[in-house]
Amino acid sequence: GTGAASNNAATNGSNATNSAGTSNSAGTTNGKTIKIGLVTDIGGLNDNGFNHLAYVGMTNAQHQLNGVSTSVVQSQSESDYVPNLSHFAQNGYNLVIAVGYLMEDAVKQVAKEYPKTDFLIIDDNITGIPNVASAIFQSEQAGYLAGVVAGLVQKNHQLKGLNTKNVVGVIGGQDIPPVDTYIAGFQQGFKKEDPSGKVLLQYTNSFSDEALGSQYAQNEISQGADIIFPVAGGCGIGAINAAKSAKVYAIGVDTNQAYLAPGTVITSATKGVDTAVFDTIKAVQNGTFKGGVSTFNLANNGVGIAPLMQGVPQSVQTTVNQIKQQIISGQIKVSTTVQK
Amino acid sequence: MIFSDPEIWAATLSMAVPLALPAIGGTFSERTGVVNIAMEGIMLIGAFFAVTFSYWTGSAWLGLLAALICGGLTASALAWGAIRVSADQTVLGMGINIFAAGLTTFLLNTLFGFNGTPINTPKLPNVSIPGLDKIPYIGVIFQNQSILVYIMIVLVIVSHWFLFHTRLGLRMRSVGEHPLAADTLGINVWRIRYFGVILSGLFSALGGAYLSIGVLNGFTANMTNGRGYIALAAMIFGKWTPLGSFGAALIFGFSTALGIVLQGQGISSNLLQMIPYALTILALAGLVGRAVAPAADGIPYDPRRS
Amino acid sequence: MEIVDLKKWFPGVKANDGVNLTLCAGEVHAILGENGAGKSTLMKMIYGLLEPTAGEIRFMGKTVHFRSPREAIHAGIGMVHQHFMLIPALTVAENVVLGDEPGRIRFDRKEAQRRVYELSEKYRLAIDPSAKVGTLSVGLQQRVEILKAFYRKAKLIILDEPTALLTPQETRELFSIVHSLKADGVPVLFISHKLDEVLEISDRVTVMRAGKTVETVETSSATPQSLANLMVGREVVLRVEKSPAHPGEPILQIRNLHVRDAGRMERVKGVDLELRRGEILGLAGIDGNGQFELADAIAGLLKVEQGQLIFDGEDITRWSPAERTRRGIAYVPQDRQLDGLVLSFDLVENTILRDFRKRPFAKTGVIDRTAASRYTERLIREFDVRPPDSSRKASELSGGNQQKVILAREVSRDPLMLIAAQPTRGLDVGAIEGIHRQLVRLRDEGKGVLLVSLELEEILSLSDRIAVIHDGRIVDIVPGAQATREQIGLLMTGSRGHSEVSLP
Amino acid sequence: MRSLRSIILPMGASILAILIGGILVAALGYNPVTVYGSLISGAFGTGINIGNTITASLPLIIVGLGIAISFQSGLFNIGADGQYWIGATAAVWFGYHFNHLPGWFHMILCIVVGMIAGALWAGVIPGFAKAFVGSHEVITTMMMSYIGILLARYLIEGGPMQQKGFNPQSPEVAQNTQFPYFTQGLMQSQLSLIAVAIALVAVIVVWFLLYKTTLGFQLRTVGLNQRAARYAGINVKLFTVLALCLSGMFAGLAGAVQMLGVDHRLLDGFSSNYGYTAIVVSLLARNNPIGVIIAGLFFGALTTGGQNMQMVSNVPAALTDVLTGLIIFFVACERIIPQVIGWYRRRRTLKSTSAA
Ligand SMILES: Nc1ncnc2c1ncn2[C@@H]1O[C@H](COP(=O)(O)OP(=O)(O)OP(=O)(O)O)[C@@H](O)[C@H]1O
Ligand SMILES: Nc1ncnc2c1ncn2[C@@H]1O[C@H](COP(=O)(O)OP(=O)(O)OP(=O)(O)O)[C@@H](O)[C@H]1O
Ligand SMILES: [Mg+2]
Ligand SMILES: [Mg+2]
Repeated sequence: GTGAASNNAATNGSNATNSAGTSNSAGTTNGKTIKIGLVTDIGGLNDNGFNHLAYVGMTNAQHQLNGVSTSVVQSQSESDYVPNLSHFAQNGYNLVIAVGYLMEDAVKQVAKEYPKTDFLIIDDNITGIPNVASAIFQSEQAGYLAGVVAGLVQKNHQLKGLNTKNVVGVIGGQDIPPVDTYIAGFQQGFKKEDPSGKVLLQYTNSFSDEALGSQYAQNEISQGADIIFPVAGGCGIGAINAAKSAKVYAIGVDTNQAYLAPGTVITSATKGVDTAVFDTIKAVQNGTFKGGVSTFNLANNGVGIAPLMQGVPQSVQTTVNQIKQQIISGQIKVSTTVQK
Repeated sequence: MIFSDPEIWAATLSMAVPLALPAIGGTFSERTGVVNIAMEGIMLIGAFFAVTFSYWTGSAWLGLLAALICGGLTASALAWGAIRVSADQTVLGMGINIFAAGLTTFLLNTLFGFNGTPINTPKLPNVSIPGLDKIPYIGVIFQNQSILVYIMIVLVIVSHWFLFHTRLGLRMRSVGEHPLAADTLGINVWRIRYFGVILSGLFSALGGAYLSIGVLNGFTANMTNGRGYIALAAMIFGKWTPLGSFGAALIFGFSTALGIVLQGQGISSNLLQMIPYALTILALAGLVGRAVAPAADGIPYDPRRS
Repeated sequence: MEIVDLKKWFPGVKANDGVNLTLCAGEVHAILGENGAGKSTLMKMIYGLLEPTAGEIRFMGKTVHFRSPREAIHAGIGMVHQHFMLIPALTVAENVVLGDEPGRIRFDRKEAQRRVYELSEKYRLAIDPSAKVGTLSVGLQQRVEILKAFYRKAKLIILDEPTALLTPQETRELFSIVHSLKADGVPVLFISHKLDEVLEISDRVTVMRAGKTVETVETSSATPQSLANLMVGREVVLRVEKSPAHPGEPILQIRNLHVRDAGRMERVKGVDLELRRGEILGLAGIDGNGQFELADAIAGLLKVEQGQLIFDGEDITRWSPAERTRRGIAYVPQDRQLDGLVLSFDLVENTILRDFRKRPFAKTGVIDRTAASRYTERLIREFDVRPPDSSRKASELSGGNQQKVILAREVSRDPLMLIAAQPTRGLDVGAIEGIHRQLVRLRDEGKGVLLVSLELEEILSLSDRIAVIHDGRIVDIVPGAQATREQIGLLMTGSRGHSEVSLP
Repeated sequence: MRSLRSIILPMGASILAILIGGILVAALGYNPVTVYGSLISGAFGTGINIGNTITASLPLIIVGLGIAISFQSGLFNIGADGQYWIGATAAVWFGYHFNHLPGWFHMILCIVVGMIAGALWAGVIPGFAKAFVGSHEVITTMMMSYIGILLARYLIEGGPMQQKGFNPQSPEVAQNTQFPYFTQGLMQSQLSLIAVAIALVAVIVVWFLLYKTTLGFQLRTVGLNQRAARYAGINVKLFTVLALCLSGMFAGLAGAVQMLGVDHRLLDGFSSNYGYTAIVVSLLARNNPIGVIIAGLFFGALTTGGQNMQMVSNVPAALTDVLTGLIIFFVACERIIPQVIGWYRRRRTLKSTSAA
């Protein structure tokens, strides 16, 4: 049955393509519709990452707020950013969302040209342009918590079937900041709880090749890793898949990925791109949009970790909560530099 | 030493399958004179429909069957354009690749949302052949490999025999070398070409299905990641023979595995991932040398139409 | 078989424009016609390779429309193609049995080789069934092409210039096959430009001119001269008029030359030879004895292993082909479609193929198309290339006319020396006459001409001196005027004595 | 007549593709009229859109020229993508590193450096390997393409070209090397006259080179018949290397032009696929430089129109790929139209003769 499929989609707050295709405005009761345009970077909506999350946020806004109409375009090359952003701005869109730091130059250029349009850029900090809001995510904090979970579980062998080697494996899609911040935090969090443990780190250079992700995971597993933390979009799904087959554990990323492999995914380091988008749309609708950089972190629940899997001892949750407070209070500073 | 670890050979074998199968398929197609650059797209189609039907029917084998049917149909479109219309085969292939990437992504999103196919989709079994797993070193390599790995090995041998030791194989080769000569001997050039192209579609789809329900069980957009093109290179590397294609696929698989294994020593992953490609060039220049394509490869045959 | 008002029009050319022909059981029917008269086109229509524009073919009492050779084969027609239909990458045996292979699913290679071996024994066309066709000389390839036609028992056999590359002895063998077919009641359509062959083997002759059948005559009532006149539509001189030679200084000296072919086989094994200005030196030999490799080596297309080439006083052994060309060496290669022409180039590009760097065709690296076209038009006129259209692709010309283009190009380059390998292969008598006259003219202008030919008649009638090559070595050199057929034929087998002529 | 055919047939074929695509789109619940309307208006609807189309087509045209040269020389350069990025990388490096050079001179040098880099990337390893060892260029150029992209990636992901303190990207090229935009109004389409001029000059140069010079004559001869080329005194090895060099040179030129005209810096991404699309561009143009302009514009229009389709008609990007694929497929099949007509005529004459 397709029940599971739709279930799935619901879990992720996404309602597939049709939603974007058909419903242009989910009600215009107050008479004023705002138009939101989303420009993905070349990763596209199927990146299993921030492009998709931004889309989820926008779709949620369309469904939950009245008078929001949306449109989305996927860029095919670096040269498409300026025309695509301009298109929305020129056609009277109220808010144009640019996903990814790759669009920094393009947003700067277009925003200056269209001062009446509001812009939101994800994962970048543009300052000094009043109509540009930037959302940056301290995903190292989320990574840190995920690392703490991995470390605790490893050190005390608190899950069934963990070996005694105390090795965890991280798989990055590419050596770039949105990936590396997670990894940097994860390394620190893990080392904090399990100083003698080892973190393997490999990059796949792909965000779509599931089979490759699986192969990387298998390689790490063969080196003793029994918790895999992939930060690699669709490629990472392959890694989680491999972890499941090898009966080891995994930690999801960006969004709660427990649905991918219940019983395998211990938790997920999440990044609230959808929330950021949703909030910005709401602000635009309420006329409270403000330019400048907003930082999303543990303190404002902009990043975080998903509920722990069943079977993880309560003590882990307790420690995580403590450490979370320590990060929020500044007692623990998380670096964004990956240890290679 | 890393080479003594059977893991790397197991990985090599596993990475070689989705290259070897389409490469052998490509061999059949090009041996009859039709360039199949659409293998990338057909692999995607195979991968997608394998997982979709596997999920719908609850049987991975039916998924595999669906993959073969859809791959064969896509290849028929290529065959029709290349043979009946005498269109440029490379352009057709590129068109099919773009079409397939779009279609599979579109269907994925409409049917399953954006996050890939459900994790509880049945996949093809992994098997260990009794007896084989008793052999010390080799046993580890073949331990718990996908059944498609064994199917591939059988197909490699059968394909080679078929192409070089059967009547139909002889006819296929003759058509790819000199279709006019084959035609003057009463061989139905077009029929043979259809056969070769569709065969290549079946093999490519099988390679795609390996990705989605063989190693894994799931589909993500563009999950073939250029393997169809690498398979094209493997086919040429293997001098348009099934055994050679398999050997080339093994080299690619091995060097990819090597790129994985060598990581983690602080060298940039970008530099390490050049290894497969650099090795290929070296091997090509050093070992393989001149490879001559079937003489009529890529040339439409239509002496009686004008 | 009966052919009624058959027509085949290509864009711009009426290749066949009203062909009428009747073929009786057990007769050998020769088709004669100039290059481009439409003979091959007619045969291709009979064999299902081309679809007629109009007209009718009746075979065994029924009107037939073969849409592919497959159907023609099933109806029992066999054909030897003028341009070989061979697959170089396959073996002789595979080429012969293709389409009717022994075995069920498996291809029975042994059985195929056995059958082909038997066939070649039976027809005395000796050939190694396991050899790759691509490695064979064109003469041997001709044998394969003939064997193919006889492998399947046919009810009608078409032979499109089968003897163009055969030695006289092989031609004899072929004729005896034809005779036995005739005895079995199998009719044969036979195309050849060699009038003596036509007279010898055929029962009736149909002459074609410009796509039309002009006349069908009983062979017994025909003479070479009458046939030639019918073909060309005017009086033809069959014998070359030739004044005595006035040889001068040597233009080319070959010293102890050793050459390997593309397959690394040593083909030329120490040749010493001298070509003088103002003479035609004929190089006679049975195909495969190194004569064409020698020619290639002089032109620079094959590397010299050992020995020296002195051309016009300079050691050219290590020169590139381009330098040799520039220095004045002209070369008519043996394989016109592979070496001599770029088939998808038009005639203009083909005529400047060797001199495109030189004025007036190019100035400072820029090609002057107008000058090149003008030159091409002139050659087309002078050498009677048909159709006279310089913008036509070489692939659209009949075989004979392709050869004329190459000859026109090489002869008109004003070279110091011409190496002509098989220059009149596949040409009609009129064209041969023209070519021969050109060769003699070159000689009389004081140029050196090296004529490499498998055609003994041609060698005998043109050469001032005749060198005979056997197994990569020069056996003897004899003055052309005194040489006899028998003498040269004997030398070609490698024996200087007076034993019986026996060919391999 | 011939030229008329060569325009009408692909158009007819496109219409066929559009019809089939329209049925598909309608079946999926979109209005085909608006979908196609947005495709066409996105490509040509406004001055800006035309500007977008031209901008998008320029790299395809320039890379396509290089591909055409390789095809005409009998070689299949499948790795133009890597050559493009290497050219782009070299031009960018030169553009930000040597910023004390005088303006136009600096700009020209950037372009030249990009061209040389592309030429070497295609010529040195694939070219020599093909000429002297016989290694098949499809493999070597493809492998070098992957290596080139990984190299460019390495350079900006922590390598020497990464701008300090920034996301993985190179510094911006010096202001004086950036092509001025055509007009302020067309600024957002990033159209620059210099880039257009470079593309047009490149077309003319390639056309002249291939059909009017002895160099081109030799390249084409080698492409059609290597044995005849040797007979014609052409150094086949040299021209094999040269052909790949030239082919890569134009890919490199495209990279340089794109960097100076549009991107201004190396961004992490490298997924333009110009190398593959340009193959289709060149083949549809029958490897004729003049035709490359038309085919390039056609694909530029498909790209920008496709993006507009997403924005205006809310068609998912994947569906635009489906339509693009269909259109390419059917444009390749343009010959079906005269075939069908011929078949119909023949049937009619057959009927009339049998009736008579
Ligand atoms: N297009 C094709 N697809 C699959 N198999 C084919 C194809 N063409 C031929 N074959 C197979 O090849 C073999 C020979 O085919 P074909 O029917 O053409 O020859 P045949 O009947 O054995 O010979 P002939 O009719 O010339 O005496 C058979 O096994 C046939 O099934
Ligand atoms: N495919 C083609 N396209 C256009 N014209 C053609 C084609 N094939 C043959 N012709 C033309 O048809 C005419 C007849 O050619 P054909 O090959 O039948 O001559 P032929 O009598 O066999 O000559 P030869 O003795 O030289 O072999 C020639 O003018 C030739 O140029
Ligand atoms: Mg003929
Ligand atoms: Mg049959």
